[in-house]
Amino acid sequence: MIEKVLIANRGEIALRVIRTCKVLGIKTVAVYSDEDRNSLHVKQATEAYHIGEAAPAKSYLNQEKIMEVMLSSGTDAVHPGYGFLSENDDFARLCEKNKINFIGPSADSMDLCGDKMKCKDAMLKADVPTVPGSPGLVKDADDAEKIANKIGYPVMLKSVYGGGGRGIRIVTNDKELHEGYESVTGESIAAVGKSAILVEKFLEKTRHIEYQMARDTHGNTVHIFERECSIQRRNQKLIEQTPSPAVDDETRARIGEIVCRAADAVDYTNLGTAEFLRADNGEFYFIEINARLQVEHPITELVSGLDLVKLQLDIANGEPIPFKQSDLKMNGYAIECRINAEDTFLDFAPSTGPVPDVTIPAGPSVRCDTYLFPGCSVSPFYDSLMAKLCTWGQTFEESRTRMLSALNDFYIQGVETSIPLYKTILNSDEYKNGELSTDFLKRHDMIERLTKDLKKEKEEKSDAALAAAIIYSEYFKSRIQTRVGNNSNWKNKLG
Amino acid sequence: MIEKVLIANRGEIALRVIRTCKVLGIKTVAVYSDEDRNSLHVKQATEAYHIGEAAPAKSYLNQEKIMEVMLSSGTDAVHPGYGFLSENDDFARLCEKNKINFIGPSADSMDLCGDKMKCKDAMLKADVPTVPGSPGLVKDADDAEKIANKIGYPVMLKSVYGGGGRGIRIVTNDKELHEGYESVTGESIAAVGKSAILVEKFLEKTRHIEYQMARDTHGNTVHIFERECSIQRRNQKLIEQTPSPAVDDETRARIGEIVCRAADAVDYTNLGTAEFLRADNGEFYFIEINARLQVEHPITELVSGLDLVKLQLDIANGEPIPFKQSDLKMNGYAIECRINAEDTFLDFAPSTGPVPDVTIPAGPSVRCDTYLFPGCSVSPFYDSLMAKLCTWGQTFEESRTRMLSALNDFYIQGVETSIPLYKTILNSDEYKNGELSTDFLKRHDMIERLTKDLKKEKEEKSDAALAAAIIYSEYFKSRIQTRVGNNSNWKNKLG
Amino acid sequence: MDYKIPDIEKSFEGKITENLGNNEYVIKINDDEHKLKIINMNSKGIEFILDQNYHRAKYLEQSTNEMNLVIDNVPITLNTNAHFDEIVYKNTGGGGSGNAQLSLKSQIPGKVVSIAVADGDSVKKGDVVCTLESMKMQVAVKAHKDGSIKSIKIKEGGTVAKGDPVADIE
Amino acid sequence: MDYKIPDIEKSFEGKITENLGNNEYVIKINDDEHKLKIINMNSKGIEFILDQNYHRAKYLEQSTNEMNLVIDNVPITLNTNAHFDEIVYKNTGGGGSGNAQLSLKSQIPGKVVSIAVADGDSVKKGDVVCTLESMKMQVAVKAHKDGSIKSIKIKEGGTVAKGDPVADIE
Repeated sequence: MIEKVLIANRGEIALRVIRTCKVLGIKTVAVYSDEDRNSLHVKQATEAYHIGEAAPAKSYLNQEKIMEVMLSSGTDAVHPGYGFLSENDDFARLCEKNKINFIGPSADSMDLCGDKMKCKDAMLKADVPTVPGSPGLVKDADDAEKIANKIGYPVMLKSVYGGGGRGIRIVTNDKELHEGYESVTGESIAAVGKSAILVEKFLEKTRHIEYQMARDTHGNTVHIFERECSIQRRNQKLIEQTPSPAVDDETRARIGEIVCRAADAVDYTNLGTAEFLRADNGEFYFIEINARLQVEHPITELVSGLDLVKLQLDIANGEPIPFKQSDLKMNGYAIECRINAEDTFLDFAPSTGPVPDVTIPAGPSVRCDTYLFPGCSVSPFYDSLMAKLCTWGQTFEESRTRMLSALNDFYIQGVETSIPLYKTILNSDEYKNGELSTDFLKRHDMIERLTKDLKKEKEEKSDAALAAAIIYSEYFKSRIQTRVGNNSNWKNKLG
Repeated sequence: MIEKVLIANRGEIALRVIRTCKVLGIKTVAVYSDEDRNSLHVKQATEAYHIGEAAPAKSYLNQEKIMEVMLSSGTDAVHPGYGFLSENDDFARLCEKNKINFIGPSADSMDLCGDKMKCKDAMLKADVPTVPGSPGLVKDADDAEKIANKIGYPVMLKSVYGGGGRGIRIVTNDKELHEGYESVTGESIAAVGKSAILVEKFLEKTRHIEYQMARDTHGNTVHIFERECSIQRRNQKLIEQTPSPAVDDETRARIGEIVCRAADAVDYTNLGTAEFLRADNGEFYFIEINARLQVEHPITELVSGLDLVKLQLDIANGEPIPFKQSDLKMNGYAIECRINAEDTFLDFAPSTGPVPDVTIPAGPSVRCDTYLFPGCSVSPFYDSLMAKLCTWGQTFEESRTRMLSALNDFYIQGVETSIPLYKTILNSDEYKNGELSTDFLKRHDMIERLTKDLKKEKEEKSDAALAAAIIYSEYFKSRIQTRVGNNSNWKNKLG
Repeated sequence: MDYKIPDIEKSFEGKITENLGNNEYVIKINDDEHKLKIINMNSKGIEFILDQNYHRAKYLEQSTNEMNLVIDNVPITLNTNAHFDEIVYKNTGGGGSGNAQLSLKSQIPGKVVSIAVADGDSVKKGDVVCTLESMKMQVAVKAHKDGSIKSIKIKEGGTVAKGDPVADIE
Repeated sequence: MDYKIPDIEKSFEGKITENLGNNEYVIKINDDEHKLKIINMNSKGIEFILDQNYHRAKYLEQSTNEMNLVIDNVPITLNTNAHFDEIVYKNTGGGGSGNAQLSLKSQIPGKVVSIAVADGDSVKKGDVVCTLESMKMQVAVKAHKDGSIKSIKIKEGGTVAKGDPVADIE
């Protein structure tokens, strides 16, 4: 039985894990970098150990140092959170070697999930649909053409050495394919000195839909419904919701079965997420397994009633999953907004610095996982996720209006946030009607709409702002005449 | 359709109503006394009007003033909350006269619920079991003896002019009855100059179990499960939970049907609560209908997924209840702790004053309805309920451990609170095992156990307290030697 | 006093016209009178009821001709007094020749990953001048106008704060 | 230093035995040594890690022989033999019989938060003359003797160094 867990992470996810451990009476060990000395996870854990400098490589990615803390503190398990070491099979292997219970899949399974080619292979064997394309690298342009004609245009030519949109060309016929092949090859060789090309069907207006799944060491597998995460910027999720408006009961069950097969195919243990692209025609294509607890897990908790961190601990303890697929009932609707420190108008550039004041929304069916507190700061060394604001509702409309109300209540001083953008999105008819796609922001001109909304908001507040400004000026005038400068005295003077 | 609601209340319940209205896009009007100028409900409502002095009679009970605000502000409905005017049929009638939609039952139904004798009559006709006893006043001691023998000893002799334990005698045989009759009559005459005596069966080790019910203007009635509120002090509820450990599915449905009959019997509309005593032998006896939203409604919301304030608004709008009895499923377990400003060791005497600092618990499945904020104060003019801390769990144990964790996180500076007592109760085996009764505190020596727990807690913290004290002393010493006076510099000097 | 809210291109005239006592005032904004009641106030902010509506304002940095405040969580900048021309002028260029600011300033804090230009290079508006790393992301800082690089103010591996000059472009 | 926690009828002896630098100390409580690391501190409270366990203490009212604090939300009263206030008081010229000194001098550096007296006010020994802020803590400077304020040497918002005169008292 796990009695003491080290959390090899920081921020809201460290706090999330600590919270469940507290409720279960399990001791927690926090680790922290120089930058995080004053962070909440240090304060809420049972014990806290300093592990190095701010840069992740010197602290949260420092496997040896973290292992040292685990061994010296008598820790029997490690929760990796997400990011950092969470999908590092070397670390999982190091834990296995040192008899530390790694709360996640085995190193081998993690390795398999992380290798896209091997994973795709395993999925094909397990009859899990993946995006149609070349089974591996194509030999030459003619080979590519053959495949393109088999799967149908448009197709994507992808250099395996590309990334972030580089080394990718979308082509719609044989002629374009041959031209594109040349240029992708050229780009790739220019950039990294070699070329290796894949062909994949190009899907338009896709939705990102993923399934939470769990598999225990006894081979029991369940899925815990889908999450739709189509609202993204630069391939990063912004808003997630469950259920997906594009998934009905039949689809949920049908894809859910595929998810369980996928988990079995890689001998997965613990909680993971199977990600799919859903084409506009309703087809689902497996993309990858995220071999960890996902950022957006709270919305699954809200509709399932499960504590997913507790489920992770149970599975890590070797217990069978304490329910069957048929026991799970989806209850209501949940939405998550990732509250990022970023400037929407500067192409989502990070915004960092001290946060002197913060108001965290609360209330019935509102959940906010965050590391923020008044006087904290947002570090440039780590990612921009400051808070995960989640709301639940008996209907989608209820969860949506609750989210809007909570977003209005959320105040973070000192950094730019994605909150205004989310208000614009949640108020849009397209969002209300569930017309989601991964290019939602661009497709529906959300940034332009945001600009208008902000202007309108300012207009609405202008009288109040002016009133505040007038009083401020008077205050300063009166202060000069006032001897004792405290608030009530001033008011008496002004009154 | 209701578009603007005045909330004729203050504190957490005013905030609760405002929150739902916000989510639904309904405008809210707050009223406030001198004492509440700085209170949160003033800040969160769409509009706020000052209605008078701190004393309730001069403000929150001032029907004329509140009506004046409603008429001048264009309010179309009033939510009375609980307490104050919520069960005042004169006020309900005044609203009816002025065509203000009173969110609650009709004045006539409220009147009937409030008159214990008439209500009991109506219940007997509707075959709702009430505590066995005389149908009305007894003529004399012999009449009382006849009834006592019919319903069986022990019985209670109750002066209708008594209250709070006065004018009550428990007797176990005919001889005691005759003696008791004399003394109760004497006491009553001595106190109020007249005597009128009822006989009622005396029930030992009773539980207080109540049912949330709702009835619309079309005559549809549902119950929304029970709440057990047995943990009380001086007949006031401290901790509530749902489901009750003493209610199984069969009982829930059986008593639920009785509850619907009771609501029909008094032509009830809107939300109300039917209160029962449950005898140790499992029998349920109706006591009364609380004709308002109850303090403890959040735990019903947590297990039903309903927004009860929204349901109140729907019913007030004349809409039929949007679900059937069979649609309601009880999901999980919920507990509420009423966080009162009171000194457990001074017989729960109120504790008031400024609250310079407060930390409100939050997190998955934790809900805290409160008017507290750092810098607020607890007024001696109003009741001692500062916050309602609720937790939900898939199992009772999960809700209980979450509550303990949340209680540990709750910090309120400046006033005494019931938090430590709740920790002792929730940690007790009796509570864990569901051995509840209205005399729980006394029966299980909870105050004595609390004393021990507090001592233990102090012992555990003594090293840390001492360390803090030592540093504090050093801080003062070093100050004298240090020239530049900011914190980090000091630390460097001390370092 | 005259005010302007730049983003909404609107001018306001506002003043206290009457002191009703008990922290209540009548203020006039353009042609409309409003009743204002102060609930709390200190140098950092004010809570007040304006025509029965509660508002909370936080005062952020102030200068002689600009006020920054957050009202009901909405940040608002007010230009005050008769210095509008100067402000507009500063915001679009600063010193010198009307339409172009000399210094390219970083809008974000970060570590300098790479510098894409050298002294004397000619650049066009939108060309990448350097790349910063912040929160694991690489962000390009782009030239704000056509011109040639006169002086580079940063070096690779160094850090810049928000608002720091990156290079002068002439 | 000796301490007693009344409710648990236990005596403690505690002191700092070693300064490890970097805000880390070794303290000894009765016979046990503990490692202590300060995370944050000001006059209202301290956050620290004691033997790898985080604690947060808030300092409430203090008197010469009693400290009230809330540690991890648990209120604790400590009886002490420490006379910090007296130490400060002594160093400002109070305590002894040396009433001859004209100037009340500040024994600590700080920023003047408020001045409680005006020229000509009569004060008694121990009356608050001004409040200084130092290390985020507010500390009262008290009159070292009975008399009347002859001249105030400081102004609100200003700073004083150690040994600076605060006021002359005659």
